[in-house]
Order: sequence, then C-alpha cells, then structure tokens
Amino acid sequence: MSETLTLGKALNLGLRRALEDNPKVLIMGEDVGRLGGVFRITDGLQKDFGEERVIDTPLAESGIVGTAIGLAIRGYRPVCEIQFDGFVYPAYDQIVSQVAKMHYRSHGKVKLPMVIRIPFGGGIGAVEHHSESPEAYFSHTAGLKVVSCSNALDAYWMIQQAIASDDPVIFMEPKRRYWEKAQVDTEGSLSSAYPLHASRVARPGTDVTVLAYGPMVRTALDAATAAEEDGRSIEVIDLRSLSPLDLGPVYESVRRTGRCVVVHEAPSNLGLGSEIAARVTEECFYSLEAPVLRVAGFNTPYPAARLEEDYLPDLDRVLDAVDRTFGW
Amino acid sequence: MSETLTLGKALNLGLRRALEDNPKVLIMGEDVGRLGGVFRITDGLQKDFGEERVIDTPLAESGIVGTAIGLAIRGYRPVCEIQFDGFVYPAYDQIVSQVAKMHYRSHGKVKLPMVIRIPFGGGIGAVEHHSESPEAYFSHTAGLKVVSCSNALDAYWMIQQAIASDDPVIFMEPKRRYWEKAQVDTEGSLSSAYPLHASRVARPGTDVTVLAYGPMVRTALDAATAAEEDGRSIEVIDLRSLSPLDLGPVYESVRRTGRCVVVHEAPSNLGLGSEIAARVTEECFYSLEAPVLRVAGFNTPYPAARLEEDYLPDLDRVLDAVDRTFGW
Amino acid sequence: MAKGDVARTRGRRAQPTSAEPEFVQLLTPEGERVDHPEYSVDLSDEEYRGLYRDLVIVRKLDTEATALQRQGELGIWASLLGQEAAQVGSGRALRPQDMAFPTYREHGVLYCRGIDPIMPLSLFRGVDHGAWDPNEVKFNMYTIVIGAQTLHATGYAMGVAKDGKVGDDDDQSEAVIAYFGDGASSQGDVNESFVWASVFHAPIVFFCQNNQYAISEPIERQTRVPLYRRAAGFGFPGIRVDGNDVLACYAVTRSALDHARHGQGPMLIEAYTYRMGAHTTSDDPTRYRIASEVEAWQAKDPIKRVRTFLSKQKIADDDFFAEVDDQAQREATHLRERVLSMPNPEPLTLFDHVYADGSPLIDTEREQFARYLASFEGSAH
Amino acid sequence: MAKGDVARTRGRRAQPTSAEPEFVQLLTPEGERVDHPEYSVDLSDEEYRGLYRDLVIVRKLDTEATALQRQGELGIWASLLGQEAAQVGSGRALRPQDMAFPTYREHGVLYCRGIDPIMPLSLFRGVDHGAWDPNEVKFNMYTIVIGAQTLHATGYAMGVAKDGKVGDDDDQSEAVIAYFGDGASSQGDVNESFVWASVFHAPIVFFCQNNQYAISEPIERQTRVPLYRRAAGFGFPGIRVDGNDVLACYAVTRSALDHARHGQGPMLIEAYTYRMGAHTTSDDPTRYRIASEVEAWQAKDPIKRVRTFLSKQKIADDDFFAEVDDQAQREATHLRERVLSMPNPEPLTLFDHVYADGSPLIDTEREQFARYLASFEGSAH
Ligand SMILES: Cc1ncc(C[n+]2csc(CCOP(=O)(O)OP(=O)(O)O)c2C)c(N)n1
Ligand SMILES: Cc1ncc(C[n+]2csc(CCOP(=O)(O)OP(=O)(O)O)c2C)c(N)n1
Ligand SMILES: [Mg+2]
Ligand SMILES: [Mg+2]
Repeated sequence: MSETLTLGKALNLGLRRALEDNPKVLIMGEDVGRLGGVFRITDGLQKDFGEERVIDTPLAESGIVGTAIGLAIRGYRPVCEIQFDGFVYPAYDQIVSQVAKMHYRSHGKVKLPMVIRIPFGGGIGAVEHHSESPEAYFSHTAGLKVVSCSNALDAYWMIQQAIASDDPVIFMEPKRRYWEKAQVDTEGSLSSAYPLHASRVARPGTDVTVLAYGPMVRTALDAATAAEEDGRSIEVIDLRSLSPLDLGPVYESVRRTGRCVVVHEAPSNLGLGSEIAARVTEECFYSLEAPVLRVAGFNTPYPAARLEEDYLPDLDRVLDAVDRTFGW
Repeated sequence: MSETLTLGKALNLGLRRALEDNPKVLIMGEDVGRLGGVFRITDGLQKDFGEERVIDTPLAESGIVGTAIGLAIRGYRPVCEIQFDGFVYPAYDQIVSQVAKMHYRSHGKVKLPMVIRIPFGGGIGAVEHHSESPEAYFSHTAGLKVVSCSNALDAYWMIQQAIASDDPVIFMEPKRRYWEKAQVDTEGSLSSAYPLHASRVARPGTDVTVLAYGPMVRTALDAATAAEEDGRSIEVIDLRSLSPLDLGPVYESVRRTGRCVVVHEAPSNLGLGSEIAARVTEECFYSLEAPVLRVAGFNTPYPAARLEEDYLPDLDRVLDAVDRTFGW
Repeated sequence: MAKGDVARTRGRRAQPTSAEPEFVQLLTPEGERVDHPEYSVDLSDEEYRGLYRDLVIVRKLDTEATALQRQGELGIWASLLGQEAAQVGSGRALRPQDMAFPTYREHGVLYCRGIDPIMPLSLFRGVDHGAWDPNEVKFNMYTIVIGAQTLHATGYAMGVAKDGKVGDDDDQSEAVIAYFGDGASSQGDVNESFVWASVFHAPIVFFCQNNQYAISEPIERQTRVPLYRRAAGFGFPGIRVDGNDVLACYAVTRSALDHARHGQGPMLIEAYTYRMGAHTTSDDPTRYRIASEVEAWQAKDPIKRVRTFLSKQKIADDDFFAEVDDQAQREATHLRERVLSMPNPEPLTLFDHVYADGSPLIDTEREQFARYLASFEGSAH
Repeated sequence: MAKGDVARTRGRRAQPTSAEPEFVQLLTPEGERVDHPEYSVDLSDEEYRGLYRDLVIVRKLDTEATALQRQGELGIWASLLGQEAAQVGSGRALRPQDMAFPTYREHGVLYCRGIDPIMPLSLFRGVDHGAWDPNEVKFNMYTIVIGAQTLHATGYAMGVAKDGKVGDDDDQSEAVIAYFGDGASSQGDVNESFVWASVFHAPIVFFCQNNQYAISEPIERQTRVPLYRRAAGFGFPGIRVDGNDVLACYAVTRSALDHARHGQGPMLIEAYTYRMGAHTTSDDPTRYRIASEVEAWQAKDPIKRVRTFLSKQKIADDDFFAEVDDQAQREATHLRERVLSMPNPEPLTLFDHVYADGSPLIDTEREQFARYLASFEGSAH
C-alpha cells in the first residue's frame, strides 16, 4: 500500500524490511541502537530486532567498518552508519584499501555485501564537519559503488537494493531532505523496483539538461519550475548512481538540448561535475551549444553555518548557469 | 654549481639544504632515520642533523601527521614521509579534517607549514598498495596544496619551496623516476627558482597539447619524440602543481593546437584529467577540434605487478589518444 | 555463550560503575575534607573561595548559553553541566605557560585560563569555526572530530621538549594538557597519541572526562575496565580522580602537570564524573537513560559540596555566596548582550583564509561571486 | 631534560629487551624441558617429531623462496627466518574449525593449516594479490596494510559468537587468531580491535610476533613496556611467550584459543622472537643493526633446541633427521618447479572481479582495451 513518508522514515522502513527479509543483515554504528541514531533513521530497530542485530558500537569509525568487513567475510550483511559525513575519514583506509579491494584481491572469492550509510551535505546550520560532501572521494575509488537518493520513494527501495547488492555500497543520504515527504508504495518486490544504478529523468524538458543527485535534485526541480515561468524548459535528471555513473540518458538528453549544467554541493574542483563534463563533452561533442557548466560548492572548506546559504548552490545559481549556457 | 643527480638524490640534497637553512625544519616518518627511508631519500640526514630533527616514528600514519600538526602549531616545519602511497589513508582524517582546515578554522591565525611527502605511482613491480596514485583525493580537498615533481631539477627546488610554503603541501614523488638523472644547478636562491605552483612547457609543439605530471611527464616526452618521427609536433606541459592548477599556459597552448590530451596513472574516473578536461573545454570551447581526451589508469584497483604494464599509460596509448584527437 | 555475553554486557554496567570506584577524593559529596596518602591541597581561604566562584560562574554561563540556544541565538550548545569540578580543578591547575587542547565542551577550562567566555560562542552561533589564536591564549581551538586533538597535543608537547622547555623550573618549563571523553578513548588517534607520548617521553597530561556517556552510549560500550588503567599498557601512569571533586581534580592535575614539565613523562587522568544534561541541545537523553540515574548523581553535585565545606569551615558566608551569584548573573547578562550583538559574517568572507599564500582558484571564485551578488543589487533578491 | 631523554631512548633498549624478559618457556635454548606453573604440553613422540618436521620444512621452504626471489622468480619475499617456532607452535594449536588472519609473513602458519605452500607465492611473484578463498582454507588472504586485518579478525569473531559457535564443545566451537607485528601495535586499528574484542567479548586471540623490528625500527620506537601488557588496559589478559620455543607457543596459544572458544573472551599473546633475516628481500639490515645482536639470537635458534631435545630424549635419531631433511628438500624442489611454471596473467584479466555485479564502466574499458591490443596484432609491438 502507498503512504506519505518522510525520506528519513522511508529509510527506516527500508532498513526494517531488510532486517526482516534476511537474518544476516546487521546494523551497526554509533548511537544507532537505543537512541535510534541522531537522525532517528534506525529508530525502533534495536527494540524489535535486538542488540545482536542492531549494534551500538564503540566510538571509532575505522573499527566500525573494519569489523563490518570481518562480519561480511563471515557471511553477514552489515549496514554501517557513519554519524555525519565529516566523520567517515577515520574509516577511509578500511574503505579504500580493504572494502574496495577485497573482491578484486580474492578474484571474486570474497564478497563484501556491506553498506556504509552517510548522511551528507549541508543546509542544516550545523557546526564544522557536519555538512561535508565526500562522494567524489568514493566515486574515484575503483571497487566501490556509490549511490544517493533524493526522495522518499527512492530512499525506501534504494537502501534495500544496496543491502541486497553483493558489492559494497556507499549510500549517501541527503540529510537536509530527511524531513521531506513523498508518496511511497511499500508493496512490490525489490526485483521489480527501478534499478539501483540507473539515473532517471525527474522532469522532462527540451531546452537544457540539468543534472543533480541527492539534496540538489529538489533544488534543480525548483529551478525548472521557476524557469518554466520564464518560458524555458529544463530537463532534470536525477543521477542516483554516482559510481558507476549511468550517463546514457544524459547523453540522449544533451543531444536533444545541446546544453548541460551539473549541480552538486561538493566543491567544483574534481567534484562529480568534472567527470560528467568530461564524458558528456566526449560523447556529445558536436551537439553542445556551450560547454557543460558546473554549479557547485566553492573550493573552500565548508564555511560556518551563517555563510552556508551563500556557499551552497541554490535556485538562482542554477538559473544563472542555465542562462550562461544560452549566452555562450 | 651544477651536477648530475638522480631525482632521489636531488630530493635528499633539497631536504638537507632545508634542514641547514631553518632549524625549525623536522623530518619524521617510518624508517627515515637510521635507514634513511626505504628509498633512501633521507639517507644520512639523521646522522648529520640528529634524532631530534630526523625522527623515526612509531608505525602509524595518523600519528605521524597528527603529531606533525601539533609540532607545526608549536612553530616547527615538519616534513612527514609516508612510506608508500597506499599507506597515506590511515592519516586521511588528520589530513582532510585538520591539516586542510586549520588555517580556515582559525581565520589565518594558525599556519601549518608542513609537507607530506608521498612516493606515488606504479611501475616498480611492487605488491598491492605500493603503486597507488591518490593525488585526486588531495586535489579535491580545499585547504591543501598539491604538487608533483617530474625531474631532478624540480625535485631539488620544489621540495625546498614546499617546505618554505606557509601552506600545507602534499608532495607527490614519482617513485619510479627516483633513479632518473638530470643536470641540477644547486646554486642560487629559492626566491629565484621557478615558481612552485606554476606549470611549465616541457617541450614546445604546435599540433597537439599533451598534459602530464610526475612519472607521466617522461612518458609524454617520449611520445613527443616518437610523434616527431611521424611528423607530428606535440607540445608537452608539465603541470607541476596539482592544486591549485596553473592552466593559463594550457589554455594558451590549446588555443594554438586545438587538441588536448591529459595523461596520468590514476584511474580516469574523477582523476585530474576530468577537472582539466572540464576547465579546458570551458575556456577553449571554440578552439577545440576534438574533446579533451584522457589517457589514464583503468578504473580497477591497481593490478598485480605482472599486469601493470598493461594497466599503466605508455607511449603507445598516448600516441593512440593523440591520433584520436585528429580522427574526431 | 558469547552471544549471551554480548547482550549481557549491554545491560550491565562495567565494574567501575557498579562497584564504588577507586579514585582520589579530597572532598566528599557531603563536603567533608578527606585525606589521601599521595595527594593533598593546601589552599588559602581566598583560593578556596576562588574555586567556588569559578564553579558557580562557569555553570551560570553554561546555563545562559543553553538558554540562548533555546531562543535560537546559538545553533547548538554542548553543556558542561555536572563537569564543572573536573574543568575548574584541572583548569586552575594549569600554569600560565601551559598549553591546553580541548574538545568542544571545555568552556570551564577556557574560563579558568582567564579567557573571555565569549570566545567560543561565535562557533556555536555559526558565525565562524573558532577563529582564535591558540598560541595567544594558550588554549587550542575546539576540535570536533573526536580524538584528533590528542595527537596535536602530543606533537605540541614534543615541540616543548625540543625547545628545551622541560625541566625543574616551574615558572619556565611547560606542560601540555589534552582533554578528551570516555567515548574518544576508543578512537585510534587517542591510542596512537598514548604511543607517541610514551615513546617520546612528551610532557603531556591526558585528561579524560569520563562523563559516563558518548551521546547515548554508556561507558561499557567503550571499555570493560576503568579507563585510567589504559595508560599502564602504554608505559605511563594512569589515575582516576573524583571528577566532581574540584580539590582532587586540582591536586592530581597539578601534580601530573609538574611531573610532565619536570621531564618525567606523560600521565593519564580519568576524571570520573557525569554529564547531567543532554549531550548537546540537539540531544534527548530521556531516550536512553533513566531519571533515577541522574538523581543519584545530583547528590554528588560538584558545587554543593564546596559550598557546604566553605560554610562549615566558616571560609565563606551568605554574603559571599550572594555576591558570587550576582557576579555570575552580571557575567551571564554581559555574555548574552554580546552574543545578541554579534554581527553576521559578510558573504565574501567565506573565501578568506583558505590558504596562507592564497590561491588563484579562490581569487577567481571570490571575484565571480562578488559579481554574481552585485547582479541582484536592487532586485527583490 | 626530555630532549636528552628522547635521544637516550633511541640508544637504549626498552626494559623487556635489556633485562631477561619474563615469558613462558617450556624448552630452553639448550634443549632442556622446563616446567611452568600454568602451561604444559604432553605430546606423544610422534607429535614432537611432527613439530620438528614442520619447523625444518617451513624454514626450508622459506629459504627456497628467498632464493627464488634472488633469481628474479619472485618480486619480493618476506622471510619468516627465526620465527618458525612462533608460527608452527601457534599454527598447530589451531583446531580445524578455527580461522586465522595473517599479515604477510605467516607462511609457517599457513603450512601448518595444511595449506599448499604454493598458495601465497603468486602474490609474491606478482601474478595476483592473493586470490584465495579465506573461508575455504580457514586462512584469510595476506594483508599488507599494517594492522587492518586485526579489525577484520575481530569482526569475524563477533560473527562466530553471533552464530552461536562459542561454547564448551571443542570440536564444534570456533576461535579466531589475528597475527600482527610489534610495529603494528602502534596502529590505531590494532588498538581499536582490542576495544571491540573486549567490549563484544569476541572469541579471538591476538598473536603478536615481536621480532624486535619494524623494518629498521627497534621495538623501543613502538613501546617502552612489554607489548603483552597492553591487553590489561583494554580488559583482557596478555601474556608473553618465548617465541623461539615451539612448545611454549603451542601450549599458550592452544589454551588461549580454547579460552576464547569457550566464551571467556579475547587474549593477547606476545611471542618474543627475532627476525633473523632482512625485513624483506628489498631490505638491508646491515644499515641498522649490528652482527653481534644477530649472533646472540642465533644461540636461541628455534629448531636447534628441538633437535637437541629429541636426540637427548631419544625421541628421534639421525635417520629421522635425515629423512626430514630429504622431505624438506623434496617439498622445496616441488615448490620451485611450480613457481617457475606459473603462467603470467592474461592482460584482459586485469578487468576481472572489480565488482561482484559488474560495472558498465569496466565492461567498456575491457572492450576498448581489447580492441586497442588487437590493433597491434602482427605489428612489431
Ligand atoms: C570522529 C567522530 N565521530 C563521531 C562524532 C560525533 N560525535 C560527537 S560527540 C560524540 C560523543 C563523544 O563522546 P565522549 O568522547 O565521551 O565526549 P563527551 O561528548 O561525552 O564529552 C560523537 C559520537 C565526532 N564528532 N567525531
Ligand atoms: C599502514 C602501513 N604503513 C606502512 C607500511 C610499510 N611497512 C610494511 S611492513 C612494515 C613494518 C611492520 O613491522 P611489524 O608490524 O613489526 O611486522 P614485521 O614486518 O616485523 O613482521 C612497514 C612499516 C604498511 N605496509 N602499512
Ligand atoms: Mg562522554
Ligand atoms: Mg616486527
């Protein structure tokens, strides 16, 4: 049946269903148990599934990911929660040198079906280290898969698909959208859900292609709505999968529109926009009316909360870039 | 006076001179003292400058970088050696969340004049984790500066400039070129040396612009020599500074040649080539005869030694890409 | 079965909390002065009153900050409520030349260093990330990444030794104190800092405020044995002190700092205390701990015992207590006024101080963004 | 002055190495069986001879591998020379159902698990990164990143407990052993694994081969006190064993593993031994240690003492020793033959196994590279 859910609640229900469907699924992290996580994404799960499956861990991210690897080798499917984006770095070595390489190292004899959930991005007025966008660090790492949901419906299905995947998945959650509501049909089977590693046209359009993922999809859609009033038709594509990228629909779109703008919160320099710009230019060289433009966080550390509105891409900056693709 | 030096020996002499010129300069890392480093880059320095300045540390990279931060706050200028590229990740949190952010966090009141030396890249027939190219992880990180030397002359001066810099510098050393010789004029002052954060035309040309840094500069130059025999003139630019990038000379070149190829060992996906392709396309949109092409490591974990010749970009793959820019 | 064990460990408190903890105490919750074979304090009445004044003021300022957050004037606040004795005792034990590396909760230590309590509030208001000079105030910026500062402190202490600032002269030689929490004790960085401090014989005191919780996680999620015992395995002494006893915290920290400054190496102090409030203003402790536990600790309040002692010993009278309350109120009001009048940062300042030597990329972005903002001038935006 | 101290610590050996180390020993370097209050072994003559056979063979295979590297048949080799007793003793203590997590040097443990010694040589030859199935052979792939495997082992052990495989039945219940070195003890990961193992009461034995060096760095660069003492501060027992005494290593490891499998939690064993050879074939130990130190340890050779014991006790005669040498030689020759005949991997295999479910990006690259390679067919390339 279909219900109206916040993105956070959809994740919670998705995790619950994964715990129900497979006894090997574990949830582990800081404060995920009794507290239900600082964002309450695991709310009620320890109460219902017990401390053996929903585990409050010691305070050390390398330990969380490192022991999850061992549990995965033993046959479990751990879902690790990193409390905030800025605290994933102590686990970086285990993620880059172990999680990403184990399958390759073993010639496929060791699978690490683990998920690392990371609430990411800014816009919640937090202090330092609580608003980072580290996705490029993971997308650049061969052996990892990286996805990001932008709405409650995707949140519900994508978290289950990530857990079902035999590859390790970095699951980027748009924390500032946790409270946004959408209709979610919780019936149906995983297999019939929209594919995990496929991008999706979130709003069809004809004049320019705007790409976004996670928290910026809403921003892009708002920009499209605003642009419509000015009689400009923006096609918004939700990338969803950040590694591997699914750019087929993007190429198709750009060949039609001839214009492309990529939006993300992460700094522009070596952010996903750079890879997408490079590939789109290679694939659509003769269709482009203007270079692929990027609307991104500035190349500074994430600033203090009272500056984040200026730092973060917003509707106006997206429209400004769209305009520039026409003025080129 | 001018002498013929290997790249490794030039680094050793540059470090020696830095230790002589400033009593606050320290060298710290695993095996850097009595052994002189596994690549002997710090050979003889502990003997001459003592254990208080050339420090064999416990075996923990986060500890090396974390204590170096404290030493820098105290007024020292630590030069940390990470033994191999693949072992920098345990220090990633200290680098990304502390080294990169301290100056910003303090509004410039805390300077961290530290250098993190990383022998990087493949081609030496090593086992896993000894042939990584992690530079994009650092270049994407605002607050860090990243450079890479490609020859003995640059090695000698750039390491001294990096140590003299009041910003933290990630110093990427092309380990497989440690034994390559060049003429080095060790006279003269730092201030008169070629700027640290400037790219340089390594070989002028007219038909196509090939960009490289670190170990791939030699490969690009060899390709240029080979191409010359086919009557094709390749301009090779040594990027030298990976953050910030100095692309002015690149734009100037590409406007002349209309063709651009970027070469690096790191995986193509979100490697420096993607950022460079995006910017060059933005700046030289109407000059490009073909999209900027990338010759890079494949998007797999670094393979076993007996596969690395296939994995690594070589002269033929560079020429193949050059050809494709003409066939577009 | 281990399976059962794992479950059981969750329900049961680790030894230290179940049994009466073995710790250094000089002032009981009832306000009785007790002796300890190794540690003692011999303070003047003025000094006793000074400690009381500090305790009351830091609590008052903390309460004010919590109120400011509730009223939307701060983005978040990490309250020290219940930890005043640990912070005032250790803070007052520092000599002027000593350097402190705090977490994000050491407002009391900061105050005892003679630093204006307004200094960290811009961080909690979201105006900046700290923006003070650690060397100027001998107090590092707050560090939010758990445990990271313990390595910075250790490196700094190595520098102190290199500078030849370790020795017998208490007014010249320097020591370093690194603050961290019970949860932080699980981080690799903290344990690595123990390795470094020991191997390099650094003049540092590790001061762990075991306030029983890491957000929602009780101490037994981090250890089965008292934390102070961690030190011995790294080659230096560890000791537990009653973290709600300002005299014990002062005495033990003072001696540990001098031990370090004299060249006798590092020490670990576990201040056994309790976080009376929420982890931060974003936290809801009722989800994970019961009222009776909090009440039990109320009886061990760090301020009440000092007041009782001062009265009993006739070191202070009601006029004094009233005067302290007035001063606390004045300082709180003054703090509030200055928080309310804090200007918001100018948009373009977000590009400042990324690098000491600048960067063309940042310069270009600043310039482009300035032009972009200008393009809205006059418009509705 | 700490400055002096820092310097001095470098010259001086830490306590354990200066004084005769306190450790469990059952067989002296002179081949005398000695008793220990807590630990004993009661082996049949056959078993004694078996241990000797293992020791001789693993050393012979190791010597062969070193020779293969010298001849350019291996890219690098990490020799276990001098550590045979620690590896054979602990390796033989494992029960069939137990799981081992090695570093990159545990060739002897691997052999005692009944695994074909050819298994890891493809890694050292540069043919692959390991490519074996840890669960099939109950022996994890070699881990090169120092310390990382201790967390994997701990997580695996948590899984053992979750599976209800901890209990009194020695044939059913499982234990895990994690190998690491003295240098690794400084890594955050290793200390975090101690925290996890203790808090979750995991059925794991941490087996640290203290071979006195981390490449060129002597043990006092990692600790001032014996490493086995590290455990107590994390809440579980630690013990030091004569790492050159195969009987002591066997007895102590056996009991620690059973202690763990029975649900009594983790233990740390420090095997006090010595790396007789270079760190790896790329290393030159003459740069950092003196011959006399090596000679002193030669006198404590792990094999010589067993041979003496077997002879004295008439458990084995010269025919037996000769037969063992023959078998070792045969196995070494067989190993060499198989190394020489190892095929090089096909270029396109570098794209295999990046992902379990594949990736379009990899598929495209494989296809393009195949076309690229084909374009050279017939050409000089
Ligand atoms: C590396 C890292 N992981 C997670 C967090 C989120 N976090 C902030 S405070 C905290 C608990 C800290 O507990 P403790 O060390 O006991 O200090 P306390 O807050 O109790 O003073 C956590 C998990 C963080 N700041 N840094
Ligand atoms: C994280 C990391 N840092 C550095 C290295 C390089 N390295 C390989 S072995 C080694 C020394 C290890 O010493 P120890 O732990 O005592 O083990 P041993 O080699 O003596 O058996 C070092 C520094 C590494 N492999 N991993
Ligand atoms: Mg706490
Ligand atoms: Mg060792």
